[in-house]
Amino acid sequence: GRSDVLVVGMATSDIISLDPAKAFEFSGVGIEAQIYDRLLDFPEDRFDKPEFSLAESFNVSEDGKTWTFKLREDVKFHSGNQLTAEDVVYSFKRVVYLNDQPAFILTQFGIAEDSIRAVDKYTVEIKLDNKYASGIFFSCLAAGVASVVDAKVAQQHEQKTDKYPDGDRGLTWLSRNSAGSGPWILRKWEKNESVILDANPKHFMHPPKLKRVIIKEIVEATSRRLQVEKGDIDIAWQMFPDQIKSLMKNADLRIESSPAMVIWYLGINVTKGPLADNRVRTAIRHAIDYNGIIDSIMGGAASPINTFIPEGFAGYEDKVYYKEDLDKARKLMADAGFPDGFEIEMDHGDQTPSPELAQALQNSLARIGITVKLNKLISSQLWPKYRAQKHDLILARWGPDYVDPHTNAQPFADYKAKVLSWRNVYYNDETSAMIQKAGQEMDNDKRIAIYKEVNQIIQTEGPYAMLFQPKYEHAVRNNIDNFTAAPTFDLWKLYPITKK
Amino acid sequence: MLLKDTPVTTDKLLSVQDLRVHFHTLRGIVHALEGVSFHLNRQETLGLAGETGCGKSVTARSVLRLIDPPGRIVSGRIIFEDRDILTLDDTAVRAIRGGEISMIMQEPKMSLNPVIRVGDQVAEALLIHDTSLNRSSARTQAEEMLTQMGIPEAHRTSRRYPHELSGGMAQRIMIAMMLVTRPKLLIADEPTSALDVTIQAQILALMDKLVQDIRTSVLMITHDLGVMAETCDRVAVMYAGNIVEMGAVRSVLKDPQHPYTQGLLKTVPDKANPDHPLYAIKGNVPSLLQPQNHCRFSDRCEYAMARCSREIPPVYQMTDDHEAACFLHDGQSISSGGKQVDLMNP
Amino acid sequence: MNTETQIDKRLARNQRWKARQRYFKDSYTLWRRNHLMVVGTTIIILLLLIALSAPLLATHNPLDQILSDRLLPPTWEHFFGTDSLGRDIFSRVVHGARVTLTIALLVALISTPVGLIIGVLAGYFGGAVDEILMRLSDVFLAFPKLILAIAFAAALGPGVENAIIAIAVANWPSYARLARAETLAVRDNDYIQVIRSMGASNLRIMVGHITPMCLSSIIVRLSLDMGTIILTAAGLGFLGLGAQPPTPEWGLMVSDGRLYLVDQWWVSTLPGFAILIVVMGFNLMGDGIRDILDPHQRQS
Amino acid sequence: MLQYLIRRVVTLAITLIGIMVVTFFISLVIPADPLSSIAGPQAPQETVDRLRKLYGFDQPIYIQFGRYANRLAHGDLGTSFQTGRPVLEDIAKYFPATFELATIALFFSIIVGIPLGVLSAVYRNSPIDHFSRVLSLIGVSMPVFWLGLVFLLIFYFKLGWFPEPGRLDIMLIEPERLTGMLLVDSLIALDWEVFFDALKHMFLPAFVLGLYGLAGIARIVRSSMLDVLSQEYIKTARIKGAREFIVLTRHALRNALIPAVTIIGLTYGGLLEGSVLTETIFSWPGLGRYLGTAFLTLDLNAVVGGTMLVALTFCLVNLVVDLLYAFLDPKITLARS
Amino acid sequence: MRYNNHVNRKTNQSHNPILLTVEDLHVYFSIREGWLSRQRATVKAVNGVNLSLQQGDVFGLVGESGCGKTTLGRAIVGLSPVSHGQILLKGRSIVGLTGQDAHERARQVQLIFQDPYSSLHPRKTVCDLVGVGLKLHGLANGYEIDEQVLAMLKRVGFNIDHLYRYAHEFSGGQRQRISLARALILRPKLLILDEPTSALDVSVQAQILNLLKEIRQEFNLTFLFISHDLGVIRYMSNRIGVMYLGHLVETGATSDVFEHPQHPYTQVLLSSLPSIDPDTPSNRTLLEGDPPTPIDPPPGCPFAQRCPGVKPICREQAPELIHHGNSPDHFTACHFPHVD
Ligand SMILES: Nc1ncnc2c1ncn2[C@@H]1O[C@H](COP(=O)(O)OP(=O)(O)OP(=O)(O)O)[C@@H](O)[C@H]1O
Ligand SMILES: Nc1ncnc2c1ncn2[C@@H]1O[C@H](COP(=O)(O)OP(=O)(O)OP(=O)(O)O)[C@@H](O)[C@H]1O
Ligand SMILES: [Mg+2]
Ligand SMILES: [Mg+2]
Repeated sequence: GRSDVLVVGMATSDIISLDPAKAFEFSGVGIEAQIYDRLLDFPEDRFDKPEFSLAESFNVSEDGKTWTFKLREDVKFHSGNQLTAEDVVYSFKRVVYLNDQPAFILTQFGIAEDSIRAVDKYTVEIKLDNKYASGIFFSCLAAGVASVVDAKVAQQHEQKTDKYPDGDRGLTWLSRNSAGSGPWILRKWEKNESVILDANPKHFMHPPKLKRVIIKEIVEATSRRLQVEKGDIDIAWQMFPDQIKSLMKNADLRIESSPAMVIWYLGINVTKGPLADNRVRTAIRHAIDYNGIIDSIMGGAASPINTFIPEGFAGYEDKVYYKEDLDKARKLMADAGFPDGFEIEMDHGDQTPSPELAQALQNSLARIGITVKLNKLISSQLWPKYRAQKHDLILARWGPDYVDPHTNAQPFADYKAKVLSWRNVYYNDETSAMIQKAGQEMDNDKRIAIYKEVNQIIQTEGPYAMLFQPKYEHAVRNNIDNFTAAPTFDLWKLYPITKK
Repeated sequence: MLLKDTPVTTDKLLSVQDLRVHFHTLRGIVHALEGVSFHLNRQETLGLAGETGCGKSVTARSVLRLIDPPGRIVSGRIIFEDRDILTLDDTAVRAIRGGEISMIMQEPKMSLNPVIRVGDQVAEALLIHDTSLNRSSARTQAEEMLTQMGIPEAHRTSRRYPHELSGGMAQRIMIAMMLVTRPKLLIADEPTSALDVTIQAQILALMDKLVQDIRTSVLMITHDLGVMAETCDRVAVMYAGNIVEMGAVRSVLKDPQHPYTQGLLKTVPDKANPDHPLYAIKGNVPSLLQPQNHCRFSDRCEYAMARCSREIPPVYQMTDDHEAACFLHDGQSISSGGKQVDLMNP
Repeated sequence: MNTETQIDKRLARNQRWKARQRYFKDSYTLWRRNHLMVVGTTIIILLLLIALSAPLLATHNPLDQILSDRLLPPTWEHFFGTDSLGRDIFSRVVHGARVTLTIALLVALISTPVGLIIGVLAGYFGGAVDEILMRLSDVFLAFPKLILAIAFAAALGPGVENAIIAIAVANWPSYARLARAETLAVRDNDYIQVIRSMGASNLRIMVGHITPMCLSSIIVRLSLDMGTIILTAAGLGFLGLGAQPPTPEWGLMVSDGRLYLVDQWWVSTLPGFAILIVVMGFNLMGDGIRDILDPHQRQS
Repeated sequence: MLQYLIRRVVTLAITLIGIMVVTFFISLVIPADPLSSIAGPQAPQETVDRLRKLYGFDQPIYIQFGRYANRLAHGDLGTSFQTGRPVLEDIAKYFPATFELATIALFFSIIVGIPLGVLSAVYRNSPIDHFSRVLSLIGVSMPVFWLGLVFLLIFYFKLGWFPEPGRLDIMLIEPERLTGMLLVDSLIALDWEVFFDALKHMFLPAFVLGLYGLAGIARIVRSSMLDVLSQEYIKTARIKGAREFIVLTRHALRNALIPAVTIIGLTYGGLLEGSVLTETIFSWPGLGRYLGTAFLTLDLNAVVGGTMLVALTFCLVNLVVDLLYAFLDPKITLARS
Repeated sequence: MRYNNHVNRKTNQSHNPILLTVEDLHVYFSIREGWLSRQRATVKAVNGVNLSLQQGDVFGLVGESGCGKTTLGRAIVGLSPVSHGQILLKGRSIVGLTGQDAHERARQVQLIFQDPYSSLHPRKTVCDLVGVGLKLHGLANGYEIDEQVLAMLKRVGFNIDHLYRYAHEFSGGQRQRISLARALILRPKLLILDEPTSALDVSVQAQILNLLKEIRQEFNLTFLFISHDLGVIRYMSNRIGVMYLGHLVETGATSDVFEHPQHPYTQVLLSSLPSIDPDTPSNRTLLEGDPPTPIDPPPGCPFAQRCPGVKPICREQAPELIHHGNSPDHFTACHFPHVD
């Protein structure tokens, strides 16, 4: 019956694979996270620090390079197999071997195939190439890619493919099937249709309250909205701000929201003409109508942000560096020698709300004489251009790869990581060195302090104008209880949910 | 064994009185028929002659009440036996169509439905009018009819489609289809104009035989005066929406009383002397856009008088069976029967 | 030369003019009799007028964003309400007429000559030429049009100009088909044979005598296609490959507004109606042109 | 017949090769990088380079093309980036849904379009004619995504006459997959509940999609009907005394359908194409959406495979149309067409 | 005596020079046949025709529909493909000409089509239609064309009012006169008239025939006059040829053929003609069946299948067109000609 089935309407077309070693899209990781367990995991409502899950204790060597984890002994896979250290070893080696997109989350610590071994049936030892901040390392062990796969089942489905002539470690099969131990069992995934998860009542920690969850693919937000109001789905995932206003009038529903761990920013290529001058960059930062944009385009479902560490992460600061201040902006422009402004291009994506945001930014900058020409690009055009450092201005957003401030601090401030700082050609050796240092700082408080220091530099002279951090807002029918909105899909826990 | 030799009874089968048909076209109202009157006796063949556009086909279609928009029968009566076709309801008219009055058209191939086997088309005519008939016996009857039409291998031919047949063969099918219900009146609208002379001869002979067999009357429309001479008992000559002369075939062809008929006969090159120019009626057919208020032939007529372009000439009775609508006969008035004027050699 | 036949040029011009007048008068009568055609033409003429006088008609600057005035319903201040960026929809629809018209006309200007040339060549020469050209057009025809347009738009980069080229690329084969069919029908007609027997070259026959016969059916087809062209342009705009924001392109406006369909119906419905009406106008006009150009109609 | 079919198949093969070449080279000139899109905006450059190698994009173009052609020649359409599965499998999965939808939609356009066209022709220039022409025009003139949403709003949300978007109620269990077409599969399994539910779900999308074809069909039927009604053989039928209904159906319609059949074939191609947007609105897991996303992510293998399939279907439908044409029109010998 | 020899003899003795000679002309079309098949069949539309026209002749060509009259005429102006044989204009071959030669031929030979409705381009004014020859051959330009066209139009009975009208504004007879003007404007030597009046009414036909006669005198033309109307042929021509299924079966002076038809087909043809005199007794010979198609015709005499007096040899051997009887110029292709 419907009473023990939860139906969630969501746009899940980005799922490519449900294999932990491959999945790296929002929805893919989100679903995979429900099916598998990891050594460490975040609780359902706090995301600053992971807790034990499969592991029940750990040890770290003097030099901080060798980590030993003791596993629980009462965990069984969905197949009935006992979960042992061999499975953990197999799973980590698998990630390294397959070396697909999320692999870097583990390999960034120098984990190679021979750096992990089973000490005994329930003890795993991992050797890192360096000393790393434990906070970063633990967050990564709680990431989807570190999920533990049933080695026996995976080996049964080993096959040779073009890309992996030596065997794919079950990758092909696991893309659409599961071999996990998590609270949910994958029953069926039909791309563009639905994902069906059945409860695993024998889960060692979180046996679900419901029998089944159906995640139904509904691309159009309007269609999701109609269905949740009609009661054909229980949760309409991610409603747009303009929809929220009228959904709130519906007594059968409530809105659950959570800040998303996403930061919208304007990337500024510091080699492009006037943009090289930090006064111009600062003028831009002062010219933007932050509140107007948040109120109108985001419908209030966002908050201004002046740090690269989003709310919810350790190190987030509620500090305001920039406010809309046209006088200041104009003065800075004049100081920089552009009293009459200049012309510049802005690239942006084609999905809502990018075009609207871009237009609003265009409007904002026009007020200080900067004429912006907009280029709406599909993602396969936008990102290569960004990577090639060919943009002037780019409207983009950043989401964390794992749940630790480092995952943001490094791309924004360390050009050597060849991500955002590098793309905007902001080569600051000082911030780069500080980030490297933070990466190895075992003391969490000291580490966070470094990030804050770096942030100050980045905010004042860096190649970005931070725009806002959006909120996820979901429409939930009132007969659904124990729903806790999470900043990402994979942090969202399905097991506590109940239905009346 | 030609039609004109059959005994003429005076029992009227069809009588058309003062028929007017107008077409509402882009350029105005085409006054296609302006008071056409004639009658047709039982077992008689009446020829309707005239040039293109004079209204022959419209007359024929009116008899079956088949004038489609933008055409309209404005006035007149069409008495068939004792019914006025123009006042009957649709069902009654449909019963007459094909059952009591049939019509053969000029282009045999165009007149057969290209996607239905010809045998079925013939059988359909039977089925429409005899609901007690079943399909297969209708087919058998249709095939018998085809055999009667001198069609070799009637069974095989009946399973063919129109495009697989020659023009002559298609016209035979048409005739079979129209005569298979043994109608009382057959209207033949230029049945042989599209055919070669040798085929025309075949078809005319065939029609002759069948018409004799089933004792039907024929309204034969043609612009070929030779065909007319050979097949008709009486003829009516039309010009621009009027019947200008009507009478027994011999009397009209030998002794035409209307200048138009005379001219028409003289333009036929058959026997003309190649060393002289052909006789040609001057001018062109008048536009039918104006309603008729005078003799429509007057501006082409060699004998035109002043009143010809003012008044519509009435029909003057020359003999019992010869009448003409021309003021030249004024004085030899309708009732008197009067003496004839020799217009051929004025 | 006989002096009697010496032509007074003024008289000749006069006669030509009269002939043309007769032609137009007939056309006018045919036009007037066809009520839907009258409606269609009126719509298109209105569209033209609106496009020409857009700056005069528009009550606001179509690009001005007033973020505080977002999603206002239709009022006397904003006839069609405002969109998600607080722009006046009425003014955008009025200005959008220009964009739409430009796209439609330019596509027509590019794809019809190409289709016409290829189709006439294929139909006239037949044989290998026909085979090659028609296989080529088969390849393009077998592609779903929207997808082909997407491919080309993606290849050329986004923008109205490139969208126009892309749509033209996707469209020419159907005109080539039509022109070929028409050429085949006309090629063996007596009036072409006469010209040929008089020694006219192939080029002259094709250009001077066959093309005019193809033209009318192509014009008809084109006006019927206008709708698809406008909708394809809208689809491209929707995918980010057509007109770029903030260009007030109708298709773009419809797709931008679809998020607000339930609560702020006007945002996408009113530009949608603009598309509907214009496409219908073109269609009705196309049907009518067919009748007017048909010489048979004139005879009756 | 055999020879004719062989000729058609050869033509088809040439067309398909043409499509392959065109698609491949379009994908080359597109200033976009599919891998960059797969890797996502966040991945560092190394990841992109690694993927490039993994997918063989680091090879020179002619080698890429050679490999690609070679694979295609062996019936291997390659693997899709977006699903990570062989394109052939994907197609086998999504195509039946689209095929089912497009076929029903076509069926709908025919069922409604033909009578509408006939009525228009018979009552030419009357209010009925105007009404049916305007009505069918609305179908082609409205953007599909808009119309789809409005219909959902009215018929699903407000009136509740039809079920939510999707192919089947989420609680129902699909019958065993044989053809991939739910209606057919449920019939085979004699699962009436699924059958009727699937039918209900089919209605709105098929209607929206069908409106698109309807106008074209109604228009061509109208004009060819007008043509046929002025033919002599229609007069013949009337002269025979046939009832008007018989005249219109048996005598006129059969002839009028001959040109209409071609348009119906072309319409089918349009329906397959129109499915891209309809499927998005109605959460229809079909090829249209697959192809749509494939293009946006430049999933080359999927694009080529899907496009070729659409082209193939289109060609096959045209072949059927030609055969039907020959069947309807006794005059046609296929050798000529 | 075979016809070819006759041609030579005639050249020697006649004072009128030979304008056109057709020697053993074959025109074949290859068509696809049958359901779904690729098999080709050959239509032997003209199957070995010899004839010659002297300057000033009006040569009448009669025969049933489909016997190849039009094809023959079109072959002369280069519109039908010649498979075999020769066509000589003033002794020079005009088969397969291209470029300048074809241009030259076009000035000498003109064709008038049967259907007045399809032979005029519907989108052009009379002036353009008639002036096209001048333009093509660069004989005039600008208003010169209009003037010359007007002169010619006046000759065929129009005036300046008609100069800029479109074809659809004219009746059938008027259209044929426009066609005539178009043909005449290049001052050709030979005019091929393909059933110029068969679509017209008798009264209009009379006007056109008279006009043709006048024109012939005035422009010193030679006519190849194609018709199936024996009355018209008789009135117009001084020599006639009777065609049957791609063959010329009888040819001779008009009076000879009409009064002493030798070929059984000619006899049937003449007897089938209905007379407008109700007193003329009709003694028809009715033929059996339809004319056979020219698709892969059987050997032997083409008329054998329908001939009332057919003999075995007729089905095997095709008769040659040879001289029979007394009249010097009378040739018949029949094994058993009727010679009195
Ligand atoms: N459907 C129509 N629309 C307009 N006018 C028509 C129509 N049918 C006939 N007419 C007009 O009616 C007149 C008579 O036409 P009808 O067909 O009766 O002539 P006809 O004597 O049969 O000529 P033909 O020998 O060419 O068959 C013509 O002038 C024609 O213009
Ligand atoms: N282009 C062509 N392709 C195939 N067959 C042709 C072609 N042109 C003519 N024919 C055939 O050649 C034969 C002779 O045709 P032609 O037109 O010369 O006859 P005709 O004597 O002029 O007949 P009609 O009196 O009907 O005009 C016919 O059987 C015709 O079908
Ligand atoms: Mg008639
Ligand atoms: Mg001919």
